[in-house]
Amino acid sequence: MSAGSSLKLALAAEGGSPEAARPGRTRARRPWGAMIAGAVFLIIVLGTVLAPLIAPYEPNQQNLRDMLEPPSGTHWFGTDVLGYDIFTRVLHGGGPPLLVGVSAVLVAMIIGVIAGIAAGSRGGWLDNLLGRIADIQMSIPGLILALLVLVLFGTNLQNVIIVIAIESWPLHFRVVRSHVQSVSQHTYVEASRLAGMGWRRTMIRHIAPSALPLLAVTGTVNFAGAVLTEASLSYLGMGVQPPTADWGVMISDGQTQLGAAWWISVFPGSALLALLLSTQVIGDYLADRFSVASD
Amino acid sequence: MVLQHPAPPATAAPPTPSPLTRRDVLRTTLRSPVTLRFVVTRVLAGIVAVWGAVSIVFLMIMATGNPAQVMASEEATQEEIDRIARLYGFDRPIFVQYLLFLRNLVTGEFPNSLYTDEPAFSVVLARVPATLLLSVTGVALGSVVGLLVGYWCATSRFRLARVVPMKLLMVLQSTPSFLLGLLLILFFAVTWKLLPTSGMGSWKNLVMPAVTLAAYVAPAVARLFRSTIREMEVEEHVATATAKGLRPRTVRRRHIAVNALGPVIALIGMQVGGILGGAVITEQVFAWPGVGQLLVNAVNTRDFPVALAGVILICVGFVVASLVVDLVVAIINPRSRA
Amino acid sequence: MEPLLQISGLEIDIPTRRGTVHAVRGLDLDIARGEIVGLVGESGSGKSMTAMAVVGLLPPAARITAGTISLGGRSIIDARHQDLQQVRRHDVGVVFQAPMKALNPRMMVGTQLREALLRAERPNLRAAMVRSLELLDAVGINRPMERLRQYPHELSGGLAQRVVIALALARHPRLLIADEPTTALDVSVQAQILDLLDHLRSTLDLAVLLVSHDLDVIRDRADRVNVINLGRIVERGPTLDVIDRPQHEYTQSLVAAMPSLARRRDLALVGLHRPSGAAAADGAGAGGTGDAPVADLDDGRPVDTPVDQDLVPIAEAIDVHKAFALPGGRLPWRPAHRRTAVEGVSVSIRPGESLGIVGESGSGKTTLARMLVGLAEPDSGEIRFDGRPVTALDREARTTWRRDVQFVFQDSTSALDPRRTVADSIGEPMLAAGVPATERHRRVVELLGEVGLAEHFGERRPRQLSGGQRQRVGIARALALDPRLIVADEPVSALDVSVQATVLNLLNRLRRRRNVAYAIISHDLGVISYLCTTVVVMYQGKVVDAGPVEQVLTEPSHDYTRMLLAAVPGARGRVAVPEVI
Amino acid sequence: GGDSGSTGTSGSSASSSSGSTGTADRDTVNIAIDPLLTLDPGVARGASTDLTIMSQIYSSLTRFNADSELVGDLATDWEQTSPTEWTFTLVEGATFVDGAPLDANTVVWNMERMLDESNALPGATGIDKIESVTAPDATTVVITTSSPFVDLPRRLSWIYFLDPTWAEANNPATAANPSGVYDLVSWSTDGVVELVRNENYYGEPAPIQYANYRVYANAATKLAALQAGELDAVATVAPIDVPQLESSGNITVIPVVSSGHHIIRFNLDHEATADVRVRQAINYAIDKQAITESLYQGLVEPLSTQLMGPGFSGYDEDRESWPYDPERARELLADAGYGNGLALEMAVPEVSNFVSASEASQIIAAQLSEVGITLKTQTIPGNIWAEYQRTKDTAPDMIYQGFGSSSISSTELLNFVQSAGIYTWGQVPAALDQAVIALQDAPDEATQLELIAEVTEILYDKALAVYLWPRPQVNAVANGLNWPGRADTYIRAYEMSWTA
Ligand SMILES: Nc1ncnc2c1ncn2[C@@H]1O[C@H](COP(=O)(O)OP(=O)(O)OP(=O)(O)O)[C@@H](O)[C@H]1O
Ligand SMILES: Nc1ncnc2c1ncn2[C@@H]1O[C@H](COP(=O)(O)OP(=O)(O)OP(=O)(O)O)[C@@H](O)[C@H]1O
Ligand SMILES: [Mg+2]
Ligand SMILES: [Mg+2]
Repeated sequence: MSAGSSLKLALAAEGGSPEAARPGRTRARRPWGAMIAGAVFLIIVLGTVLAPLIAPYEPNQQNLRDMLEPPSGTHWFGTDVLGYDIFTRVLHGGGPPLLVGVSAVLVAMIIGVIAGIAAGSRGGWLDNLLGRIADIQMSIPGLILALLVLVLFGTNLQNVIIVIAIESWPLHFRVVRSHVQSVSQHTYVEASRLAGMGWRRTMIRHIAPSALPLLAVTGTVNFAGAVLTEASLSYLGMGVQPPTADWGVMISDGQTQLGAAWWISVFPGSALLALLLSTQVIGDYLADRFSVASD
Repeated sequence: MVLQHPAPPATAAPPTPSPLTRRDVLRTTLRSPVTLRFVVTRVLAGIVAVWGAVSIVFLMIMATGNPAQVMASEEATQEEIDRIARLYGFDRPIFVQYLLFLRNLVTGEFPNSLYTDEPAFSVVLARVPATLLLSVTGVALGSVVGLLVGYWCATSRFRLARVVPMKLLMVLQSTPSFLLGLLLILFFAVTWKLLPTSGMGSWKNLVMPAVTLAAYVAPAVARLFRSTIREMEVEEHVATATAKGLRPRTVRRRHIAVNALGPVIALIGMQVGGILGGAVITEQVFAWPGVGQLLVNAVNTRDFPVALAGVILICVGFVVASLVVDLVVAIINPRSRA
Repeated sequence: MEPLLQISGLEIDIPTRRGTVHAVRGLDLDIARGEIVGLVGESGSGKSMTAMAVVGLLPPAARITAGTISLGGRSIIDARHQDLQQVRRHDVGVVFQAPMKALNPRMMVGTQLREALLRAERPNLRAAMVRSLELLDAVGINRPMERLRQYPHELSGGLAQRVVIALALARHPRLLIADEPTTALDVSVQAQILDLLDHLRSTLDLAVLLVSHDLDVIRDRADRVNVINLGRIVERGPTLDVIDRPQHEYTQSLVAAMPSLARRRDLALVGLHRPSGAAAADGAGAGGTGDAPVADLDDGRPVDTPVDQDLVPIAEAIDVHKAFALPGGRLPWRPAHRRTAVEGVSVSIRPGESLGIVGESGSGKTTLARMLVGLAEPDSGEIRFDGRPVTALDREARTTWRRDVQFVFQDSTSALDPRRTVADSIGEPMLAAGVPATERHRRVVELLGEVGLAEHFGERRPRQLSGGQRQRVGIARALALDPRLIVADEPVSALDVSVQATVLNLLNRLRRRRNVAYAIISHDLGVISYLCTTVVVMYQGKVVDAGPVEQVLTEPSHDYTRMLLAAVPGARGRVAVPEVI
Repeated sequence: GGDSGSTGTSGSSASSSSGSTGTADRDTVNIAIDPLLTLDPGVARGASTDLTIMSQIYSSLTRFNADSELVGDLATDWEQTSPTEWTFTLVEGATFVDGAPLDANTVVWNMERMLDESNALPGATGIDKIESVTAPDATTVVITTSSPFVDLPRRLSWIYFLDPTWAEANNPATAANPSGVYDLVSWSTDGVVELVRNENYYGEPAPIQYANYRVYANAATKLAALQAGELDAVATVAPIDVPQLESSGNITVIPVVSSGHHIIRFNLDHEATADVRVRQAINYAIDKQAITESLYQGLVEPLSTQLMGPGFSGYDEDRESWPYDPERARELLADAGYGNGLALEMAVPEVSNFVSASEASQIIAAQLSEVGITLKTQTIPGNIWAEYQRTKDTAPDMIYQGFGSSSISSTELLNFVQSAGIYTWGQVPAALDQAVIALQDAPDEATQLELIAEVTEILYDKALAVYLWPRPQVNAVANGLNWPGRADTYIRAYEMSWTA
């Protein structure tokens, strides 16, 4: 399924007014969910960064005598068909998803936000042009595009990042554009214009801040989509190349063994799940935090 | 100060309404959500999108490799490859090929599949029912579940009931679809033998792929719906509706939930568009012969007529989906009408 | 007689991050059948909270900590959901304060009305429509058929307010709670609405809780009046007794601050004299009203220096037209009809001049003002600044134009960025003009003081202000750059009379001292006569009457103007109110 | 074109539908197959996909039986009547299912269609030495070639015949008028291909009446379907999955010795791999035994140093496999000037036939790193990989490749090993080129054998390839299905039967 198209969920800002006050039914609770999620996220990031130090084995150390060992004291998460230690590789395997997720989202957001602001505030031909480009982008099935780009330019992490960023900028573009448009109709933006603010400063002062909650959501949705797309590409043999440890590759490596040596897929799968779940909880929390109702 | 055109006040029209005709009743109850301009600009934008997507895919397919090379048998010599290339015109500059392709597109002489010599569109159209069946079922299931859970989580009075279903859905969303699909197969088909593992046939074959797609649609729908409902709840018109004496349930449904549907519909529309061509992995895992797989194979074998016909159909599907979405959003949010 | 509504000892607290706001503290109030009871008081004094408490629609954060509310003998406070709903359905109609936001933006007016009707009254679509048309007609809406199929955002402020009133009356309630029901209405429509209430009161025994800051309205319509201050009733009694012979210090200052057509120009408005110790009662800086005592009161003499007719006007509109597309025809491809909002209007404002713009709701006043300041472009005609067409201004002249002409928005709430502090908003024009930070800060404090707000308000955000306070922030922002012309759209509509006096005095003083010119839109002829030298009367997009304020207001040349004058509250009984126009 | 009836995405409900357990229905066999491309014999490629279907619905002059012996199909007999002429005698009374005759004229028409350059049929590759095909009478076909063509009968084993009159009116790519052991019910490139026994077949009838080929793009699903009883036969499962399948109890696993080989081919145009010492070092550095024993569960043995397997002419039983000697590898590398390390790239296909190739190449990479070579492997989809190995400027240093000949012909097999060939060997030794070209025109078998031995020796001497192991061919079938399996990749339903 198109993890790629999950990027396309235009959380369409139309309609939802970001400055609507939230009901005060929950008042100043401690955000336990977000705190736990933050801790999980931190553990994953730290685990990945410190993997060379804390992993019990080398990630690419094969042991053909210890193939398909179930989880045990020596191999906490068992071993796979090459005798790789799954625990070690789960620690290392977060690298590509995190790298792809963070960089692709950054690139996509930069493109999407700039284009969205330009289109939403300038309107006219620029809006039309950017809008059509985004349409074109969105109507090319994501995996097809990935297939073509990766064949054309080679299968490496950098190209995977570029492909995912290209695929996901319309998400931010659409959300930011319609947000800018709807906020621009607000009288306080007119007031700012009358006060003599240039459009760029008006943008920074009045529109950008109110877009933060939306971007917190689109950013995390995009992150989840990017990570899943990375895994899907690995699954289709177009992502990270073995023997580099990568959760997506590990999951698909173990797929035929799911009924027997389940640990090959299930542990990296759980790690992926924990990462995505925690970022989404954090995203929801940030969206609440940035919204005007929170002060 | 200057003053011009002083006019007498118009004599007020008699306010008493004349007897209402059926037409009056209809006129005041129904109102077209869009103008012609809106529809025309949308259709034009759709055509541009299709053209752009097709051009990009065409140029990229041609740039990624000579189709003749893939068409030739494994044992073919270079001369044979060149001969195939000449026959199909693959030896010409890529831009010339592009212009020829565009001309053929406009004149309706769309090239046939390189392998089966069938009209490319009929190759793709043969798959459309399968794809529609799967994506519509999946998206419908996902949307319904997502809407129900979103509504439930936004309105339930119990904290656990608000949190637990949402978190469960988010777990689903965070599982790669191939893992989810395989786990479903493992349990429901292999272990419990309740459903067939794969392929197309009876409704039983549809269950697992549709659930896999739905698992991807539902969480996003639920989250968005929940948060828009929460934002809508505090709008002042809700107080008006309550003050009218409407039942709380009516208020929640008609004045909160329906108003909050706009962005959700937009989201669902996007997903239909994305899934039409993007359900490749689900199709692969469940051996479902849909457009997505066909397209990936066509790209891999450089069967560019089929690949392009697929892209065109998916684009059209996407454009139609977003048109429908815009219409629905225009109904829900009259201010967005152009 | 057993009172229909009885409130006793009501206390409402709103906990916030910075402490609890005691919105209502021990309020007693009762209304009998068929009685109109006024509730007047300063902005932020707890009027809306009281009203909402009666229908159980307080904001989620608000808590009723003490007191009882009983309606027709039934207690509201601990009523079950179903009972409360029955009360809302059968007994009470509510008119909310913000009419534009009170309508569901997704539904046509007709649908919302139909929904409000009793089931028995809408056996079918047609019957529902007939009844809806009756209701719209009753609240004085022209072309009701057209309105039925419009969406709320296509209505002007006044129209929306009348639709909300129609909704409230749809179920024949026994009690109507009307929170500022006529703020957005011009006097003639206001009169019509109030007449309608009077009529319903006498024929159907409707009881009305009329919340208003307009003492004239109260004086004309209410049988009894309650004066509320800082969440407490400070004076109550038969209307005429209270208003003509106020006992309580606060009431006295309220009455003195009224800009009334009857008393126009003769005397300076008197600023609010606060009851001593009132500020302390608000609970240390925890919200509350917190107005600074008005220090610098004007001597109050309006300026009457004649305006030099040879001066080049600062701003000028020459034969401007503006039309909006109406909802399209039945079919999407039918061209949309257009409604003309402004039709061939010419006005000019010279230095030192103060132009009043009055007119029916929906007559194009706001549209004209927006064109004057460049927020909208005329379809035809020309807007000039210092004698030059604005379309021909170069970059520099444009900057000057922006600096010299400032605008006060009709809707002060949405004119402030909810994320920015008050000081930020007021300082924005100065920031744009490159005023250094320290100077800016000094000036913001100064401006806050001038509109009667204490310095600490600078740190608040719009949501933490009452309607009147927001309006004053908007005015302060317009004053920030010492403009030559201020175009103000209903600048004091949300202000209670005492604060209104402060602001009006400030504007007058500026005009006298710095020769600032004004274009003021107001439906309050008292305000116009107090502040303006000339006045234009708009009717259906055209100017129908114009001239020096004395002349137009005393010898109106046009029927509409005459009618307007006749409908001014406080003038009741002097002129018969004509039929609906 | 576009004949209806034969294409379709939906499985027909007439035959056993998925979900039924295979053992219950002894009239039907459900077989897994890779995605198909076409029904046109002239376009078809790949014995494991298109040709599998075609070999059952169409007739050819000759075919290889389950024991890899060349037997007659439409031809009952054939002989080389002169060095450049072959005469085939056909069965009498063969027809297509619609009743049209299948005789010598049909064969002539089909051969001419194949050879017509303007049709550019990829299937014509390998028989282009044919000069003319004539039909002196209805059961005799005479084929003349431009030069001696000893392998002709073998090569004709995958030339299938259409009905000329039917082909005029229909698109042979999407529909069929069969004449073979099975008739075609429905067809789809990635759905289901349904076959039913052709009752009018001139040869031995198929034991099982219905054969459904189900397309699977995903290995895990395929295995799950087998375990769930929806499939009766899966060719080529990964040896590593064998214990898991065997443990389920209702599946039999059948290892077969395949005729195809897995090798690693060097690109001689690249600097490092152009050095024979580097190539030899790599050969020494790979411990094939360790891999076959672990990853392949001992189901295959390392190859001896020749490209042909048993059954091919010129196969030499005495050749041994290349010894594992990392010490020697290090010496050779140091000798070649790569004592401090060497970085190379290898392309590995992601194709169902290449079971565990990705894993094997990771082990190889690890083994090479022991001697100082950093091997970067790229596992890529089969089609892209196929392009890589033909496109000279993008080809990597090494390519993981399968080597085989569906006509079990050493001539055909070794023809790939030349500088002018389409595979990116780069500039091979001139002697090799000469021998390979001479082999193509060898007038008799003796000359053939001589040349084959020469080629084999040069290949070994110059270490032009790493001889890994035979293509691991492990078939899994439902208990009760008899299927000996084949050395090549055809998956023919008519070679299967249910035990009573
Ligand atoms: N949501 C809220 N959070 C905190 N304080 C609030 C909130 N709503 C109202 N208040 C405060 O409660 C007090 C009473 O408010 P209320 O709306 O009843 O005033 P009002 O008399 O209706 O004023 P106005 O004439 O401006 O409508 C004010 O001081 C106001 O600041
Ligand atoms: N954006 C718009 N779209 C359609 N019609 C509009 C729009 N803005 C204003 N109108 C219409 O133009 C007319 C004049 O509106 P305007 O806001 O100028 O009235 P106004 O005199 O300011 O009334 P009020 O006193 O109620 O504020 C009204 O009939 C209104 O419905
Ligand atoms: Mg209020
Ligand atoms: Mg207005």
